[in-house]
Amino acid sequence: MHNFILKRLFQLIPVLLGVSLLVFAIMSFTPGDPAQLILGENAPAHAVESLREEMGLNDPFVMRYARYVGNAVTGDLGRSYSSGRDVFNEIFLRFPNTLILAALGTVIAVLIGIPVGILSATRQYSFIDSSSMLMALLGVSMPNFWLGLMMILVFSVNLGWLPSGGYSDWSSLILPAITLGTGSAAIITRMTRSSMLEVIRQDYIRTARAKGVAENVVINKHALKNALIPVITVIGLQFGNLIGGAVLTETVFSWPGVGRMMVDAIRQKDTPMVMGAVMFLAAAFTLVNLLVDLLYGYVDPRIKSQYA
Amino acid sequence: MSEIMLEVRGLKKHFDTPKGKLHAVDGVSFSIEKGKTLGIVGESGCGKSTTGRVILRLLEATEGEILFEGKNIRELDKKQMRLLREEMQIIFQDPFASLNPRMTASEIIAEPLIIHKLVKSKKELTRRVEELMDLVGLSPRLVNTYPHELDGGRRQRIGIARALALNPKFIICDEPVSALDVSIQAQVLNLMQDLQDRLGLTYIFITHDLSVVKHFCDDIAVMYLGQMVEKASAGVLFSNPSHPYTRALLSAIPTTDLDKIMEREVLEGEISSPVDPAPGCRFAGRCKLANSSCSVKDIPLQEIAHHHYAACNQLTQ
Amino acid sequence: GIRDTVVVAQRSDAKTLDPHATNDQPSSRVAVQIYSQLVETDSNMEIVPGLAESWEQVDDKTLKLHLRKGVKFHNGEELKASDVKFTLDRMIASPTVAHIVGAIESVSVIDEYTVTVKTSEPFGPLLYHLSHTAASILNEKAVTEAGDSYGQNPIGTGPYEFVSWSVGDSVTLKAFDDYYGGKQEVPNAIFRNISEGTNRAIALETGEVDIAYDIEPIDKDTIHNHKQLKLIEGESLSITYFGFNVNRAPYDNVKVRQAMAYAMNTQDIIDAVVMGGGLPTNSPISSRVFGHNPEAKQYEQNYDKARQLLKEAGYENGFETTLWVSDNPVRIQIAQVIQAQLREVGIHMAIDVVEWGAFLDGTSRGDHETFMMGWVTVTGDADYGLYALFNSATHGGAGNRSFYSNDDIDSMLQAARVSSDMAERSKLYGDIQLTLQEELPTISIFNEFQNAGMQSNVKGFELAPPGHHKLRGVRFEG
Amino acid sequence: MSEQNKGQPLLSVENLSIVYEVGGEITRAVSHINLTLNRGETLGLIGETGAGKTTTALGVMRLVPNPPGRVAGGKVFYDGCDLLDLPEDRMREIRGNKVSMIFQDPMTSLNPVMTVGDQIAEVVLIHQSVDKPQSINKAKEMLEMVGIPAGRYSEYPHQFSGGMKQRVVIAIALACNPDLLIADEPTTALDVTIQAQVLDLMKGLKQKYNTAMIMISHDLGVVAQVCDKVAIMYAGEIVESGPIRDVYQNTQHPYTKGLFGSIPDLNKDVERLVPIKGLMPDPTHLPKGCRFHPRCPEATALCSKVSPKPVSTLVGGDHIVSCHLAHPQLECAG
Amino acid sequence: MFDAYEESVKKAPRKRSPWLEVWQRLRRNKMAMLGLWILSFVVFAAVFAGFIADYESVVIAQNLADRLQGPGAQYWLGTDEFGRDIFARLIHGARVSLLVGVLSVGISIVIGGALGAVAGYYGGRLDDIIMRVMDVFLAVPSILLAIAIVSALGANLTNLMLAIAISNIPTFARVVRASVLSIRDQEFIEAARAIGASDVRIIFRHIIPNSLAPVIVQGALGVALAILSTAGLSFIGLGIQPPEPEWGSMLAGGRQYLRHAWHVTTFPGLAIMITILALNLLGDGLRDALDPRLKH
Ligand SMILES: Nc1ncnc2c1ncn2[C@@H]1O[C@H](COP(=O)(O)OP(=O)(O)OP(=O)(O)O)[C@@H](O)[C@H]1O
Ligand SMILES: Nc1ncnc2c1ncn2[C@@H]1O[C@H](COP(=O)(O)OP(=O)(O)OP(=O)(O)O)[C@@H](O)[C@H]1O
Ligand SMILES: [Mg+2]
Ligand SMILES: [Mg+2]
Repeated sequence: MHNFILKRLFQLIPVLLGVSLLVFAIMSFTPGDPAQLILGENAPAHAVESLREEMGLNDPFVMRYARYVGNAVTGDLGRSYSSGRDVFNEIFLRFPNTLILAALGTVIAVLIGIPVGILSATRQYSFIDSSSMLMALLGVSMPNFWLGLMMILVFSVNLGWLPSGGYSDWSSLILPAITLGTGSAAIITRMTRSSMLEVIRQDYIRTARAKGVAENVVINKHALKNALIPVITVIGLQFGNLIGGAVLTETVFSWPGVGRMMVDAIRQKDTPMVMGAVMFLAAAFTLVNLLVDLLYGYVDPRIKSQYA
Repeated sequence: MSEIMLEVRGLKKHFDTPKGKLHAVDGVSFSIEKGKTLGIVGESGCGKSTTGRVILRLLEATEGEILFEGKNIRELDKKQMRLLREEMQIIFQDPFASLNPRMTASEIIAEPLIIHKLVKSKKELTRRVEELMDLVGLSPRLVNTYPHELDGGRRQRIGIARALALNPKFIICDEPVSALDVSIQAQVLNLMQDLQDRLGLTYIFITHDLSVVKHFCDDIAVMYLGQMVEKASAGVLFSNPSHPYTRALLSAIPTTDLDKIMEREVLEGEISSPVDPAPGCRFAGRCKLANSSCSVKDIPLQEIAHHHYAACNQLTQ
Repeated sequence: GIRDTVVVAQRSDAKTLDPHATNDQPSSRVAVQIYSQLVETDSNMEIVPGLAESWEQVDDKTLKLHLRKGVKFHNGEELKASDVKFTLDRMIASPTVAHIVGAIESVSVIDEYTVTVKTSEPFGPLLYHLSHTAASILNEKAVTEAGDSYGQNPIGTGPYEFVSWSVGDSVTLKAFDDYYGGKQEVPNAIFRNISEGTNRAIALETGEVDIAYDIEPIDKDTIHNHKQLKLIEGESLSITYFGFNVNRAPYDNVKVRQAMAYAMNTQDIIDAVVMGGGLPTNSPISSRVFGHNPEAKQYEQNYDKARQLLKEAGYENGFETTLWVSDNPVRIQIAQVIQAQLREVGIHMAIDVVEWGAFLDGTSRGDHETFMMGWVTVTGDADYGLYALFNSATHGGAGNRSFYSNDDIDSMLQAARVSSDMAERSKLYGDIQLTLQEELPTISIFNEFQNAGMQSNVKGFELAPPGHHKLRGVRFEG
Repeated sequence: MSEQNKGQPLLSVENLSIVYEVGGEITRAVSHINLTLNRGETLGLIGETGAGKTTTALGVMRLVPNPPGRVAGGKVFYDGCDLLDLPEDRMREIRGNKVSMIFQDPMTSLNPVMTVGDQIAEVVLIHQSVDKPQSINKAKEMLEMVGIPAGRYSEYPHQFSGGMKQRVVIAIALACNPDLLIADEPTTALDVTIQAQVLDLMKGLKQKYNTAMIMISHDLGVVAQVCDKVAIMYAGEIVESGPIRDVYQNTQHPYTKGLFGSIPDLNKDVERLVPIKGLMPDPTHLPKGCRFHPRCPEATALCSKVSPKPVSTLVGGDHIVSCHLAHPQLECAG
Repeated sequence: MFDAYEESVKKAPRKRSPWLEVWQRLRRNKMAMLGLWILSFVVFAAVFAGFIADYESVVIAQNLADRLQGPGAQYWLGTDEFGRDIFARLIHGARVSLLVGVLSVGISIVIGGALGAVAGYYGGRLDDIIMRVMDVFLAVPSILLAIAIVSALGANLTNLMLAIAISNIPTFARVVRASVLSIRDQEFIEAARAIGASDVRIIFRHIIPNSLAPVIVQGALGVALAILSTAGLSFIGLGIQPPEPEWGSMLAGGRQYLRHAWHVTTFPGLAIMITILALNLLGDGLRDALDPRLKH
């Protein structure tokens, strides 16, 4: 088990290196001069040039990349070009916000998706089934930011129940988390349903019924655990997507996470910031997937035995 | 005419698995005469299919020689091997899995002809496919059907026609009937018998069904955990099984003869793992006759009577 | 009861509160509450005293400033001439903002409360430059102590002192007890980051914020008509303009440029895109900027004239061209209206939305045919608005992205820059604008208004033309 | 209840019909079948793929998946009361307790995420008034009984071989000492040597507890090993049934004869097998008259029109055949 | 010499392609057909958009006097901020949106599919390398890729498509690889090798046709996601070149009018939702229709 975790963590290294190289190259070779962007369009050329020199932007690519990696290994992710802040600290401050949002979004998605999925599967072809499937489809089809704006209109403007944005207390989490979670809830619902339908057909479910096990126990004990295995993958992937895809939601709700910051940084060509954010996201994504794999082992003993 | 069609010497196939080296085939030797049928029987996982695949070089052997009409096919290169495929063919166990679901019956049968450029025109191709379908008893009406529209028996006939398309001399039949219902099974077995008579084919017939093997084969080889434990003609093997495993196997066959039922020797225990097996007789753990001498080193096949070979210490001492 | 906190929403979080480390608007809008400058501009863009009670021009290269006495920094230190020298020296050394005080050669401390600023050559707009938020006065001790983290621990002499920063979300300030202008009535101020315009309006309506900067044009009416809200609007120092690459045909022909100006209807643009939030303009600088010439030529839409000019230029059947616009939604909308207007005279203009970084890069290289941009004369002096944009020495990235060259203009710009005679300068700039409006290296589309929405109980808030509005004097009433 | 019903058979299936409806097409999986079984007796139910064997068993257990399946008629008397009429919770008390079933495929019949021991203990806990530790003890006992060391209680199914899984399934079925055990092809997936072990085990248990058993198979040999009576199914109908000796040695129905002709006999050497020609009919479009007539070498015109009634053969009262050839009088009339 | 066995089959199966059967099964699925109907309608509108409303005079011509008109008799779905008919723009926008969706997914299927097929078929080191590279691309936020491409190459239809396509490549590589892996070890592949088929033949004749089903399903969903992505990219300012009408940019561009002229975002939003709904319904239907277990 420990070996497995270590092995997986070890595999993170080439991926992170690959990601860093790719992102660094993107940031270096796409047009736009960070110095110019920092100084703004009103700045004189010599100011831009001296800033470039000071930022080391005139060095060759390989040298800059090597310098970056060299520093990064020692934990120094550099300073933001535009705000001069320590990148590690800045992301460390903001990343939890994104994580909280993604986690709560996932929790909401799971709390809605799994029960509704089970209900649909056990009442296949019923009214409940078709209406929840339709809702799920709508959930997937809805552009995220649109939903967010609509919810702000309803819950903040018209009803005045919840804040329209920012991060003050728990109540400001609700709307963005729901917005973020809706698409995932829909996907999890659909996955749970189809996985459950699959499992319900299995022989061991019939065996359980033949043993005289009550129907709700059959569903919640025998079927659910088996049905959860593919659902867990989806939850993991969704969580990953939510972390990476919170940009729009964060913008709509003025949420101080890394998503929006990253987009701004990309446009500012704030390479250290972008690198830092992407590395954090990539690592989080990979770790979540590792977690999912471990969870698998917990749910499915067949898989656990392979982790030895 | 006792010409040898195929001879296999010391054939080994080991797989690397996370748990260790899996000895799927572990030093098997035998030979088949032209026009004859060799049956290979044994329990699930004993390496029957792997033997067949290695002989056809669908898998590369780890060790050993495969002499097809005298030449070692393991030394052939890719191109020569492709040519040789016209001579040796295989029929698979699962008539559904072995046919491409997206190709029609005629496309499947025509494929080998196209690959080996055995026909010159489209017309000739059509004719040849029809011939083959007729040969295996498929109505020409079925040319455009897809495998899933057909029953197992017909699907297996397509598989047979595909194998026959290249006019092979030698066919490995890997459990060709075990997926079929009894009544269909008999139909297909009869067909294969007829084809052998008409075309002079040589078969290796792999199965775990002993009654089928007795009915169908001239010689029978019994495998256990990658090794051959006994080999004899069908008659001899069934009338005088020698290896303790063979004896147990034969007695375990459920018979419809109501009066014969009670005289059985049931084996205790189950097959052990083929992963990194210890030297010695692989059957020793389940064998009533076994003693410490059985687990010292691998026991080779020895001739215990004319053309009757067995690999057992207790028989030869 | 009475609110003890004023919450302000703007479109972005501050980056750093070290005024020498950045020059972006969101940061300056917070920094301006924390710091004071040597001189300030009032709402008419007149220079008024700040930390310097008075000043005198010693010679045409030397300015002497007398500091207010007893001014306290937020850390308790008293403002000294050494702080001023330290600040200006630090500013000159900062690549980010050095250009604002580029003219300064040296700063010397005369006594504890007197400094002199020497420029390398005569520099007329110096006072305006010193009123810039980037020229805020810092405390030497605080800066040295904080080191790299000064940007997150700013110390100024302004009406509000820094309390805390929730990165990406808000900056919290509190009224400074010892502010030289007297303690503020509202004890706390929070600057919140709400990037979507719609959401800023919503936050006003829901009462989550008291003041919201930059209300979207479409929301102006709602706020205006809302019982609890009010909207103030005023001219800014910013001009949105349509530029040509005058090196490229057909834009090397002034008739084509004039034809295009005649094809445009700027009032329509103002009405449609910013809902009246701007004024047609006859100059590349705002009427609030020192040196603006009201006499310069104002183009009115006249398709016939436009077609005529095109014909004279040999483009009777129009032509195809491409406009570069950055991904700013308002500019894209303006571009679309212009696109439709130009189509009337046979000019088929494609709009290339170019990502900002690439836009700056490409336009400084001259890859573009036409482009749209804005210019804010932050100092309020025409030098800042005209010199970089039209001087042949500043082609490309340095500001002159239309690659316009005119020796007369060059020499007039230089003369106006080095003169300290305001009347003379004004005259020179007036002439420059007359020429520019004839030559049209750029078509000034309009002078943007800036606005802010607020709760109607907010009193004492005024818009500062450079955009860095001050909360000083703001209070709640009723 | 069992006291007063001594004279009755333990299980009596009367006129049972089951259909599946998929996509508007109706499969008559089981049509009007009758079966009786006494305590301690073993019935072999033989038929080829799709004959309706599993469906019959599910019908008795009241586990026909619905939709698409549905019991279209008939009664299933167990110990004198009709199972098809019981409320669901009463039925649940019977399932796994009085009547147990072993499903076709041991590889998939066990829940992969529960330990084998828990799966046995669960059925004990449901049906017997015991606490958790007692049920665990009982489960361990059952494991030992089917020849698996009790120490493997907490292992998962994937850690077991096919034969061991099958034994676990048997242990589950027998944990509550059922009166009736339905075993659906319990050995088909196993190798001959393992099959022999499992059959021996079942035979031993049956003798020890006097359990009645229905053994479903398509293997005539396997049935011969353990059964007292057999019923041959073809396309949803029972074509021949009776004591095993009567059916095996005095075969009457052409289909049964065909089955015997299709399997190579170890004791006889035949040059060619004599297979039944043709295929199983399409279950959604069964032929009229006798369902076997298109494949029957002895079919007459009558066979394609009228479906035969089951009748006793001349040999013995329990040997019943559904074939016009066994009704010479009707042939004349037709 | 076929024997009596053959006579027992009465019906002779006609020549039917398996795709035809998929279609027949699909036709029985009401929801899938509803999806298909909606899609056909959208495609129809897109194809004949030019006949319904003229591009030059209606779709892009501005009419500032009529800006932000609500829905009514003259403008069925109202007008946008430039007084352009939203209905006409939606219909023309369908072209762009569908094109972006279909082409970007097409590109990612071809590239991702090829990579996935090679990785799955050959396995080993090649598989490792390809999939690690895919992991890298998967870990890089798609927004970054999109911004990079757009800033390097400019914001237009082609580049938008390219951006979406590139970020989808890993997904399709994974889907195809998984599918190839499940097919690679099937007996019919071995059978093909036994009759001497080359790798190329095996890949193109046997593996690809059989691994198409999950790709088609993923493709239908991919088109839906691509349309959503364009909306997302428009939201952060990376839409397509104006005045080209495109649903995503119409939706994102109109968001500031949400409270004053609801129709400006609502109709593009509905168009996107309905189309995506239809694609999802169709995708679900296809998944069922293509499921081999339902073959019989
Ligand atoms: N590709 C492979 N990789 C690893 N192990 C394999 C592979 N193919 C076969 N084996 C193992 O080799 C052994 C022999 O397998 P093989 O398929 O030859 O058995 P068999 O006698 O044909 O069994 P069956 O009757 O079940 O078909 C088994 O233990 C099997 O698990
Ligand atoms: N769930 C189901 N839905 C639809 N049809 C079914 C279902 N289960 C069985 N059938 C059909 O009912 C008929 C009888 O099936 P059943 O499973 O009882 O046969 P069987 O005799 O047990 O066959 P086997 O030997 O293959 O187990 C078959 O035609 C089958 O296709
Ligand atoms: Mg095999
Ligand atoms: Mg069955």
